Amino acid sequence: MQETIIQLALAVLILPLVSYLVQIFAGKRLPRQGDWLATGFLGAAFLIALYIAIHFLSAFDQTLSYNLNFQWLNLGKEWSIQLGVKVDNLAAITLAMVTLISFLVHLYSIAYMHDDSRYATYFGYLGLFTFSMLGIVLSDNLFSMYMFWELVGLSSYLLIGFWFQKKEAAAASTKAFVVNRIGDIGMWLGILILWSQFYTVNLDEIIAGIQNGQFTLSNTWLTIGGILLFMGAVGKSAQFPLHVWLPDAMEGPTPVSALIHAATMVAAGVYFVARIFVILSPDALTVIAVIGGFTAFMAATMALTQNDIKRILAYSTVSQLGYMIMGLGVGAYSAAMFHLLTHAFFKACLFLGSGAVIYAMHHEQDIREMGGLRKKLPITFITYAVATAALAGLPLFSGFLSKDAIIAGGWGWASFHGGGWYNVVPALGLTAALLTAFYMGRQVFLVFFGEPRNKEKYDHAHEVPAVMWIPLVVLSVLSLFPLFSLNPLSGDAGWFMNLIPSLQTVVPGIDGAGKLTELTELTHHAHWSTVISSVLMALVGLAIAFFIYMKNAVDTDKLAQSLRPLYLMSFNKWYFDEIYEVTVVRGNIVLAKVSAFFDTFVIDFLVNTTGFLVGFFGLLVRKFQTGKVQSYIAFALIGVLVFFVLKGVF
Amino acid sequence: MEVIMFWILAVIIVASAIATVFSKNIIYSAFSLLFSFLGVAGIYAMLSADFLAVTQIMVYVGGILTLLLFGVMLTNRITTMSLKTDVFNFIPGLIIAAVMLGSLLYVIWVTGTWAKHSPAVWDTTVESIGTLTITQYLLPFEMVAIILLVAVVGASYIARKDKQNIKS
Amino acid sequence: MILSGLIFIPMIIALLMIVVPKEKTAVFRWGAILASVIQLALVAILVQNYDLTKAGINEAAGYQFVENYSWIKVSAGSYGILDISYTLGIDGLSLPMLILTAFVGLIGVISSFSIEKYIKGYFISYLILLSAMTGVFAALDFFLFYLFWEMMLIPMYFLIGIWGGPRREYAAIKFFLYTFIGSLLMLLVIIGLYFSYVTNPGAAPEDMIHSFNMITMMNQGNLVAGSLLSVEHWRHVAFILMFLGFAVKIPMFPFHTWLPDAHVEAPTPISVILAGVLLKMGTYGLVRVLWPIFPESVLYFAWLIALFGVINILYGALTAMGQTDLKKLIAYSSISHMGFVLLGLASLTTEGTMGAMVQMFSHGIISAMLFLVVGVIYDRAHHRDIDGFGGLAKQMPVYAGITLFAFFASLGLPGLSGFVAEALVFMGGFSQPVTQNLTIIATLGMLITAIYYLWTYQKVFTGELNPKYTGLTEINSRELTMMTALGVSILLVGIYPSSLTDLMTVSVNHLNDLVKSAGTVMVGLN
Amino acid sequence: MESLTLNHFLTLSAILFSLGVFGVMTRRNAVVVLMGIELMLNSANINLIAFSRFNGNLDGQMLAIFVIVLAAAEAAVALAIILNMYSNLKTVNLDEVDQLKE
Repeated sequence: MQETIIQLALAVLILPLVSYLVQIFAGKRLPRQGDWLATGFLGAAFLIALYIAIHFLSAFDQTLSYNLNFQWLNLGKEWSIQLGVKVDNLAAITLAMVTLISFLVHLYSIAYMHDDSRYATYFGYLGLFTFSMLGIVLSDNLFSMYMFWELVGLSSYLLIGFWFQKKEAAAASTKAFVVNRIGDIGMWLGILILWSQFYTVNLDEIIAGIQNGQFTLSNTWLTIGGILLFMGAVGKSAQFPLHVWLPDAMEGPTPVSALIHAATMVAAGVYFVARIFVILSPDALTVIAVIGGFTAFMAATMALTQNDIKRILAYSTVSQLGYMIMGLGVGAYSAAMFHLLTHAFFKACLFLGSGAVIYAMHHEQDIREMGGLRKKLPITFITYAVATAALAGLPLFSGFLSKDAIIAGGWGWASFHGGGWYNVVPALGLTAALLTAFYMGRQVFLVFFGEPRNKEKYDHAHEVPAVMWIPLVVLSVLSLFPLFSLNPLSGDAGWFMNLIPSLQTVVPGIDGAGKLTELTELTHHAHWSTVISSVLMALVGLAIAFFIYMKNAVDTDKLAQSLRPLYLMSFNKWYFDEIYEVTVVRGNIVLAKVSAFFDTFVIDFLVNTTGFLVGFFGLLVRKFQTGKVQSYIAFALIGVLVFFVLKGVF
Repeated sequence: MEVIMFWILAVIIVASAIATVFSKNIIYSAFSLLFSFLGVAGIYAMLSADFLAVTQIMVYVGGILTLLLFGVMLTNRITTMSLKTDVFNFIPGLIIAAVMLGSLLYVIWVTGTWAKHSPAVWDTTVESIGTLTITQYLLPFEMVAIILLVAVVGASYIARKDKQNIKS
Repeated sequence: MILSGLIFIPMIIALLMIVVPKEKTAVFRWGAILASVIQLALVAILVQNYDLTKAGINEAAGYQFVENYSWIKVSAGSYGILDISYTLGIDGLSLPMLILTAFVGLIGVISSFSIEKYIKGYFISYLILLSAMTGVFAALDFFLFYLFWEMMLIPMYFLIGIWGGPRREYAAIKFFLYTFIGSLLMLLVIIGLYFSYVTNPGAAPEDMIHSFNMITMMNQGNLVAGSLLSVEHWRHVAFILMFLGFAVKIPMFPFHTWLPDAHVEAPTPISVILAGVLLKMGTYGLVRVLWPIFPESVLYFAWLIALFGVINILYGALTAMGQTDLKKLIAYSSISHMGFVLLGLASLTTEGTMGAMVQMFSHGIISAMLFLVVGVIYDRAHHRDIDGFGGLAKQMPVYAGITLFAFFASLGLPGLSGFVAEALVFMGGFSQPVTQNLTIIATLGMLITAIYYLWTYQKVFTGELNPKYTGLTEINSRELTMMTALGVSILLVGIYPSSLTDLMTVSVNHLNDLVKSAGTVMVGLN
Repeated sequence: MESLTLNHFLTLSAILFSLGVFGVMTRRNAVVVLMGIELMLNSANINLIAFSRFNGNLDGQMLAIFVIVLAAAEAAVALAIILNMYSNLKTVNLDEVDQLKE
């Protein structure tokens, strides 16, 4: 069975790559530019992945995992670089999730991208992206994970900059890659720390090594290593302070946003942290929790005032990723993974839904220009509403189950550490839940309810074709609670939480099992209060949105005016772009200019001065060359005499 | 006798050399040089180098000096231009020559014992030189012969009147 | 005889070309192709028959395809016997360089088809250059090594000085003088080594055979007692001098300014050769000669070498970012990338050294590709100002894709050869306490490199198409062939690095062991 | 009066040489410069022959012969050069001739 599963997993991995190669080299010559081929490949990949997932689900064994290793590079030493794949429960489920969403996005793109001049290339890039993402999911080692990690960066670069004629798109793609690379450098350094200790990149071996106390450096180094590795996730999952690229990435085609910037690529960071979860020291976890909680809150505040339908979703994504990261930081491992899965479905649904709205409105993205669309786009509206409910964390939807578990885990973690300022983290999460409900409510009310604000565009709007709404329906169905847990108020009993249990740390000096038990106990304890408070928050948020945007109880302009500093802060995204522009970007340019200047006017000046001095000396010496025979004789004789004298002296 | 002979010759040589160097008239220089050469030939004879003494007279006096005189005649238009020529760079020349002399004399006197052998006395050296020329010194001899040939050809080539110059 | 053939076939063909009248341009072009193809075929034979288990480095028996003829052997009285031999041989360090030379050489010839001026002289110079480069990589006798080293300078001087851009004379002279001073420093040390090492230590001074053989010098038992280089601090001095000699070629900060000028002025194929092969000679010299001969100095100066490596990486990258000329930018990126070689070699670990070797090869093919890329646009637009383009991806999509590939290869994208090299260098550097902190700083280079390449791409290829360039033609099939060949090799090394590293593994390990063991033994020497 | 030693000859030769040097250095006319050179050659020959005698073999004399021969050749070539110079530059004054410059 092992071999079959591994081979199937490899097939899932390779199919998108084949799709990429075919599309890039032959796509234009195929009928319909090969969209059916790419979609078919992904459909096949999804079916295989589904088979693998069913295999794991039917086995229902928490420890079931299949491995395949091969030697990639042998330098004739006792160690070698071994790459390989590992399929376990988490990988199998993620595999199915990624291929499903990728397949749906392919399907959706057939209509959405239909008029694009680089239609074939687009599908190729989607294939490359899916390949890289699956590579991360399947890797059993840090090295190939890093390789695919960067490839994901490349494919997102290509896809964000797909409409390269737009200056903003090109700039956004560069920004995305560069910001990601900052994180990648941290991750790479983290890998180097582990490598220099264990001379292996295999995760299981590293974990075993740390468990056996073979990590010879102090635990501080383990913390540093953990934080460095986490930096990779900060970049890819758009956490504070490297979140700035994600909203800009919305310049890419909308289906791409759904695939990359909502469901999969950004989840890679979370997935990666989950993979290294057990070697993270408590201090590293605290850092992770704080960054996650802060990001969840910060991004939610940014989303409040945006007017671009996709940007709201983008900030919402950052916020939700913050939840997941926070969940991992507080030790709610399975809750975080659960949220990764549920979020992928409902956020993909939201993005594709927004794409449908944009498509129907002829590329209008400003929500102030919309309104009343529920009549024109009924299917889109229903699916969008379902996904919004899931995102806002209303009971009966999937998002509630996972978000609730994370916040409960946060309270449990805080009381495990003795309360105090630790409570801030789950409190931030809870506040973010309120804000989430508000901004999603605002968006839905402005887009789908009320009177159309732009009559002309409204009149031309019509329901999207089937290839576009089918994915929406599928994804919205996947946002309903029964698929994950029969108890609509708790995911604890659901299959996911049982199949992927929380893990205990292997960091030396900590009683992993004891800590886990205590955390679980405390989390369980916090469960009901969390359920009540978070439902309350969601309802309050929606209610405020309802009163402001449906009943017009408050004049929004006046409200913005009275809270101007706060409004501006939110609207300008906390001025992060400006701050980075002034410090990092300008600093970089200045540094570059300075070194270019230094090179030309200092180093090369010295070089040329040396040359000039030699030439000048030559000019001086040339004076001796009078052309007169007798002076030459004189010089020769003087030379002889000097020799004489020297010989006499010494 | 020998010593007196040496002094006489030395005085002749040095005096005529001084005359050669300092004389303003080229013709005087040339004739002083003649005496200088003859004196040197005398010194050769004293050093029992009879063959060389004869060669000195024949080559220098008969050949080189004549050549020099030709040079003087050919390069100075007697009718238009005085044969007088003056001295320049007097002070530097004097300094260099004086320092040179000083160093040479210093080296000679400091070293003292140059001689490895009591003065050899040969009746005649012609035979031995002849033998050496075609045995031990054959190769240099041949080379000198070639150099002479080259010099003859080269000199006549250099000194020939350029046709274009004549035209213009 | 294969190595001799490899070296002299281009030269023989060049000599034959002299008698061909200069109007027959096809003869020169296809003759050069012929020479290059023969070279490549001979290299293929070498690879085919290469024994992977032999190390070489300091063991004469470990070298393969050895040719050894006594060339000049003169007794110099009390100075012993002067022994110069014609010794060729290869090991794991030189084989990849020969592959690189033959491969990039062929690419250069194909690229040279666009040369229109004095075709006869151009190809003759080019082939002589090819011979000299091959000779450097195959020579085992220091005299011969130096001979080829200098022989390379002259055709290069003419190739830049005659076929170059507007400031070609300045660039050519700068290149010549710079590298010439470098080689003089090297010559100085070679002579010192010659006097200090003999093949029969212990013999009477007049019977001592002073050999120029490198392998003799790698064996510290061959030191003449009391000679200059048996004194430790003189050995350090000699090491520094020779290092500087090679550093000019690498080029190492602050001796790098000849490179941008030379690159900017040189015609495209010569840039390709310059970046692809010539720069590797500096670092090849380090591993071939300096590391095995002065192991203790290497250990002593390791941190300094690593420091300069890191300065190269960061300074080169930052300066590249500040450029507006596309070719200059790539020249500075070369400086940056050669820094990785220094860092890797300074780490003295298997990973680091292997990374450096892979980087040498990989930078050879990547920079060749980058310069070809620049050549393509320069041929069409006749300028290289980064800010003067815009939106070219629309006009030339295939070219844009190839450029992006080359850029990503150069910024170290996994799956391409640059990544393998950088990763290994970082792994090696990080695992050594001496170079650890420097390696951490060096990782910033990865970021800066990404920034300048992507900015450049953004400025040149994205946005609205500059209306000036609506008439540009897409990359032609000749250019595409070269790019494809290079691209495939970049991918091959990137995905399956063993194809390259297996050739070197034994030698690299042996080199490291030698430096470490000999170096620690030698430290006690006074 | 003491007998003649080698030093006598060497001193004579040194004086002659210095005079030759002086002549070469200071005279303006090329022909006279040539005469100075001849003086120097003669002084060298005196040395050679004197050494030859006080060394007891004929090597010095042989060398002197070659010097004389070469001096003849030299004089011939030098005069040819002077003639050429005269015909091209219309002067034999060396201070007016600086064609060697560059």
